[in-house]
Amino acid sequence: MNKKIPNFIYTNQFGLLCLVLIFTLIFSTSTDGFTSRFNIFALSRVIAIDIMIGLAMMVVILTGGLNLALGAIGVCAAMFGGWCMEVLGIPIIPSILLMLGMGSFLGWINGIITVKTGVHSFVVTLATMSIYFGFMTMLTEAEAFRRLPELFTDFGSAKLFNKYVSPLLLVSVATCFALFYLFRFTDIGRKLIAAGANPEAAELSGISVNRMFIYCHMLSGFLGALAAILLTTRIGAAIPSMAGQLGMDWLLPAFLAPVIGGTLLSGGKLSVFGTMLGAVLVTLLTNGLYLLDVGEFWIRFFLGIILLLAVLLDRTREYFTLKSVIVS
Amino acid sequence: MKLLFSIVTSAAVLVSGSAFADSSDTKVALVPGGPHPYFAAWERAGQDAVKDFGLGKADYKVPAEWDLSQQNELIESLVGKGYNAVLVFPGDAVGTNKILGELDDAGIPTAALAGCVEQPTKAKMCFGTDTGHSAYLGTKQLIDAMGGKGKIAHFTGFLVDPNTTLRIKAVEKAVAEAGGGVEIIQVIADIDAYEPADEKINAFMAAQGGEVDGIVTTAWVPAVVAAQALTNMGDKRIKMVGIDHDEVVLTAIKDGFVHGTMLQNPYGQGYIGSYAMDKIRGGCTFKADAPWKATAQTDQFIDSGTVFVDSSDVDTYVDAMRGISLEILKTFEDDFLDC
Amino acid sequence: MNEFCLEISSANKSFPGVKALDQATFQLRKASIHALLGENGAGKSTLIKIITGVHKQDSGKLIINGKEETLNNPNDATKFGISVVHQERNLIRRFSVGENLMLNNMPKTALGLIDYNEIAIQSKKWLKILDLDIDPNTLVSDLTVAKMQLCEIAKALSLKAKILLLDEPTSSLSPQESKILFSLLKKIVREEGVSIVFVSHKLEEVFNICDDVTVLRDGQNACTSEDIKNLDRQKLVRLMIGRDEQIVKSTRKNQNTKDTILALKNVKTELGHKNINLELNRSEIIGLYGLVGAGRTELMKCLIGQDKITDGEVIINGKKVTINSPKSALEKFKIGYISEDRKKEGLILIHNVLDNTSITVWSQIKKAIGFVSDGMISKKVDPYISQLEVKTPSNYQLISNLSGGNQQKISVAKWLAAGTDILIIDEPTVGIDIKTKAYLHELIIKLADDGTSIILISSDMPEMISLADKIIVMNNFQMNGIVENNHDYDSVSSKIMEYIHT
Amino acid sequence: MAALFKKDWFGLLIVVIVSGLAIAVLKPAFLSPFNLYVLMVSISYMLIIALAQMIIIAIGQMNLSVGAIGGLVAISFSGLMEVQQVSVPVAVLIGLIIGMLCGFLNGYITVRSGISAFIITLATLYIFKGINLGITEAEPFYNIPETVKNFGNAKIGNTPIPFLIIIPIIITFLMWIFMNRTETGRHMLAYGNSVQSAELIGISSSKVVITAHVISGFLAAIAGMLVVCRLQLGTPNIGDSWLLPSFAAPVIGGAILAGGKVDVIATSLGVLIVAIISQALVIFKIDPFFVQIFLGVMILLAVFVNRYREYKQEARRKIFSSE
Repeated sequence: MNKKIPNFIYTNQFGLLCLVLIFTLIFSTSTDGFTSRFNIFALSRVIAIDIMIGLAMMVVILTGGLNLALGAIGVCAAMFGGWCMEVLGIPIIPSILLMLGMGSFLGWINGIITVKTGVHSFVVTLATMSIYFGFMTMLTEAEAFRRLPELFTDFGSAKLFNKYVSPLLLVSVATCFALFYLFRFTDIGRKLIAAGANPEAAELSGISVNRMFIYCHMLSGFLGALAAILLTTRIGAAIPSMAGQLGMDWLLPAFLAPVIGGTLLSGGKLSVFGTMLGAVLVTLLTNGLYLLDVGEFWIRFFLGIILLLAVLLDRTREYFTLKSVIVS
Repeated sequence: MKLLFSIVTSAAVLVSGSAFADSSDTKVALVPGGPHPYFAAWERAGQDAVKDFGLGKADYKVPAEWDLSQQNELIESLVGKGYNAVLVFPGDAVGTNKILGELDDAGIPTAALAGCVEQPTKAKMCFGTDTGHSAYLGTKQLIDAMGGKGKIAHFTGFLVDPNTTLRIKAVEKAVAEAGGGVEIIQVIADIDAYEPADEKINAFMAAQGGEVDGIVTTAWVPAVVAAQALTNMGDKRIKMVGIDHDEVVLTAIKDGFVHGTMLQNPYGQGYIGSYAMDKIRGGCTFKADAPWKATAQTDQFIDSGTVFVDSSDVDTYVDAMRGISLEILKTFEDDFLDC
Repeated sequence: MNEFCLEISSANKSFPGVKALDQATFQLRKASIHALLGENGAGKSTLIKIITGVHKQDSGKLIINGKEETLNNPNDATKFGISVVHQERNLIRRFSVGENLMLNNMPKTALGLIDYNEIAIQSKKWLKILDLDIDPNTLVSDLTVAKMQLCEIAKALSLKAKILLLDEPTSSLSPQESKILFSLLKKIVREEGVSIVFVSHKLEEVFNICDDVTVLRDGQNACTSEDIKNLDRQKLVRLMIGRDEQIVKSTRKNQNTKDTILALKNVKTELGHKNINLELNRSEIIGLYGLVGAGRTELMKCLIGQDKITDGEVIINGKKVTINSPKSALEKFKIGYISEDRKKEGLILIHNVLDNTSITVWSQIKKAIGFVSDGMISKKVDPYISQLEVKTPSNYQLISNLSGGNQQKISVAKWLAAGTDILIIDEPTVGIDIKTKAYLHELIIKLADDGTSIILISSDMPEMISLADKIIVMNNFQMNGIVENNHDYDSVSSKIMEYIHT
Repeated sequence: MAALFKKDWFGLLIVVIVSGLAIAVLKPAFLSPFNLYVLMVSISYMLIIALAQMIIIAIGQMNLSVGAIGGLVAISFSGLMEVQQVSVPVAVLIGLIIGMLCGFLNGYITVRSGISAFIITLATLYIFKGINLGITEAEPFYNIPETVKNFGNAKIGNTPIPFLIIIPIIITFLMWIFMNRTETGRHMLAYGNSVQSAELIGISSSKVVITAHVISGFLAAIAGMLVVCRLQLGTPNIGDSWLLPSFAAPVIGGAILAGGKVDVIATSLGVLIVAIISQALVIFKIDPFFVQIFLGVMILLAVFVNRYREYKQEARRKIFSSE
């Protein structure tokens, strides 16, 4: 309790922070343009969206599950919002609320089915992914909504802090703090974690595990919709392909950030700021590799190698800290 | 490879006697939508443009995946790296606009290459193929080959791609114009990966192969798979019009299993596109009264050449393309630019 | 006869920061049953792991059949005929009994494929030695817990085990089942010449079947291969804990209050309980006794709303109620349930002491917008953690790093913190060392004296008789009878037995 | 008969027969030789892909890199033949070795690091696909030898049975034997059931995990090469679309993702059902916009049916236990 500071050195977040700093140093010395204003601004915007996607997946991983339908939910929310703003002419704020509601609703469906059937959410969301996305393309006929209010789309291009930072990043960081507060300082957040860690024990301790799992899926849908809102302001239109076929383009950043950030795949342990740093690291690497001229076709290869090294490094860290704990 | 080579040698003809000697600081990035064989010619086109027009750089830069966000990320990193002109195959006809606008704000000219972005846009031009029109022309050719009547199937790519909807509508339009004799009996979409395309197209052949008289394909993968399927079946009754220059399709045309294909001009796109970017960076602007063409997506369209090729000219289409490229280059400055 | 088949002399073993074994010595005579005793953390499991090849001793000798040997892995141990039956079930539930028995050594056909007929034939042989009438093709998941335990022993025998290690074999068996097990053990020792190392916390069992005793304390020998005849219970306990055992004598105060707090009337459940009638008074301890599979735990889970009660009445404080979830059991009716399965149902092993202890009180102590801080939690639960003398370096220690006894204290503490009126305690002392066990017994009595009503489920007859006020005997998801407990072991236990067999 | 009912695959078999009959009645063309041929061709590689995933599900893990291995092998196989002029059998052999090496890498890193295979194979997915793109620069290999092409097109005699399907049939049979009749196979299932128990029994987890991943890589390699035979070109895109179907078939076949419960026959029937459905969607000219929804609903339906069966079984068990 009294050793909070030295403990931080043993955490996953500290390791990530070191990696982020190291790579920042490497890239800023060995590439031109990494530290340019344009690049940093662009990075901040990509990071913002990846953080949000990572958080959205994280809250379902908390239950020991996965949400493959995340991208599909995001696109559905974005298209719904586009329809609200462009066709119905609903003002921005209510539209945003409706989009968030849409995301939560689709997440709720995932949650309900998962809880009621007791089937792994991987399978359930595999199915709903197709269904949500299918309905979306059917209803929109793949037509984009591009006449969105300017105020809305300008947000995605706005530049803050001497034009270095996108306001999108502020939204994501604020969301991180909100989630951190939720999981660390509220009864409901603690219950979500407990339910994910050991459903049987949590249930017998008076926690309604099913409800908690549904909340997690709803929260995932909510954050997915939030990510979609950020992406829509960034693209300037609500387009059906914004997350790729079936929304699957979101899945990789969605898995990478929490997994690198130290969220336990079996559930019950998460790290909000780890996820944030995970997203930062992955985006940084992609950006740096593009700048390094390794040959674009090899980028995926190097990204894979570095990811592998990152998780292995983390495992080594755990091994050594575990040892040192036993010794002390 | 052969194809690329012949295009490259033809490029020498294009520039013989050209007067572009002084080196400029223009650094052009040619960014396709993702890894795809269609764009391979851009790499050489860029290199030749550097050589012939004295550009600082014209590099072919491929996003690691077919993914709008990846493409945006790449473009942003390229700008960070000092590229000051961007030619891009839009990852999304609408979604790519925002980044083009931002590049424009940063003083970086951009243009859509091979495919268009929808207006309003900050792209200086769309130099490429009018996807809808190409599908329309292809269908027209097919209907002619079928003798003006019969049943048509249409195989195309991802439904979420707005171009797919354009193509479906264009095919419908061509069919409607043919009067009552022609009918679309089936549209199969979402087959931009080989395995599902193989499964669905063959299932279609099995079920409707006897009824259908013509096939029009408006995406790369379905064209390859359908051409392969017809070749395997040994069927010369069904007429097919494909798209693009995959070797499978070209061979099938030579062997008579495919009627023809709608070819585009990737080398010319990269070559002339780089040239135009350099001009614009050098202070030229597009004329107000330039002879733009209008498409469903934009009215600042320059056709890079869409040619229908059948067995009669499949061996010589490279020359035809070269002719078109020469033609465009010759008059490009006079017709379109104010320098 | 006096030759040792297994000998460990002066073994030392250290783990980072801990000296687990310090000059430990152990000698197993052929065809004998040897009790290996000690408190949790005394080094028993380390010794077992050395014998089974999981760990290697830092120094000291391991002698098998007179020859010094080195065991590099569990398979080496198997080769020497050493086999272990663990506390945790390690049968593959989706496989058949036969396949489980033969899994390490599958009979094969000429083509090298598994011969299932041969599996059935061979496994039948081993089942027969244990007088087990099970079809080898039965799936393990369809067996009762007791039969699973016996299958494990059959499996160990099938490996041609000459040395059998049994780790708490009776922890989930009823006395009858234990009795059967013991006679079988004696039989295989007699007939097959097997030597058995027997690890148990239940000293009655040790006196019942063991020939020799070795006791470890803090990694050292408190006694080495002592003949059981030279020892009695008190001596043994002194050897184990280094002081005399404090025997809990129930000194209940106000047993005569007739203030019914909970009553079940003609309850039926979806799990198959029928005609359940029960009355629980304030400050009363009711014992639920029965064989494993009698439906005691299941009944309690229906009571707290995890499974459904389909018919009959549940009356709390005179009002008829429906409890549809453990959440409402806790929040509305102040009923708590301490699970028998600490690791699976009781605690969250990957979370720390603080989170585990406070899981039941978050809703109670939250402020506006659900605010709960560690400080608020500590304030609420620290008194209970210290009251129960939980040994932990800090509140932020992971539960999985605590000893079994301390884990159990935490799973009790969280219900104390919740402030329940009715506490259901399921097998509170399984696998718990004697010191903590005595402590928990005192605690249960004190809780009842302070006004909590307790339903106690236990298969440990002495425990039941020393704690409960009345004992309900269950069998086959029904109540067979109620025994008023006068704390006289012989008379009460024979009455209980009568009811079980009706 | 009663024993048949209890089998996982029995219900699926009924679904296959009923849906096959229903489609045949509505559209007799469904049973035409050509259609059966097409059906069998598409099953041929999907079956192997599903088995490649199934064996990893058996040990309670996931292999996200199945498609990436298949793609890498496909382009290595065709590239070796086109560029290096390697003979077909040697190319096949090298292809298989590459597949097994990839699988070994997955298994080895998973075992040694103790990190979930989900994460490891997510990383190797990038690596394998990256090598693929790095080698090909997204350009397909076209010059596939005639023998390979012919193999992809040939039918057995006058029957509509494609030559291609011989390999998956043999593989399926061998896999059934492996999972049901060999010690290693049973040890894998035991490991999937409970890692802890398996280790206590003395089953070597490194052996089980690495073997499973090597087999998975081997199967992915075969599938990749079959797709080359079928498409008659080695495109870098091979494998990109395998992930979802590789999970769908075992799941429809009742596999439990937690491990320890997979069934080769049920998985095969799962593949068959998916293939029949996607054919039916084409045959009945379902609006392309509906196709996605339809597939999703099918998976959900399979989930509900499996759940209902389990529920029934549980109920039976409860009644037994209270007797």
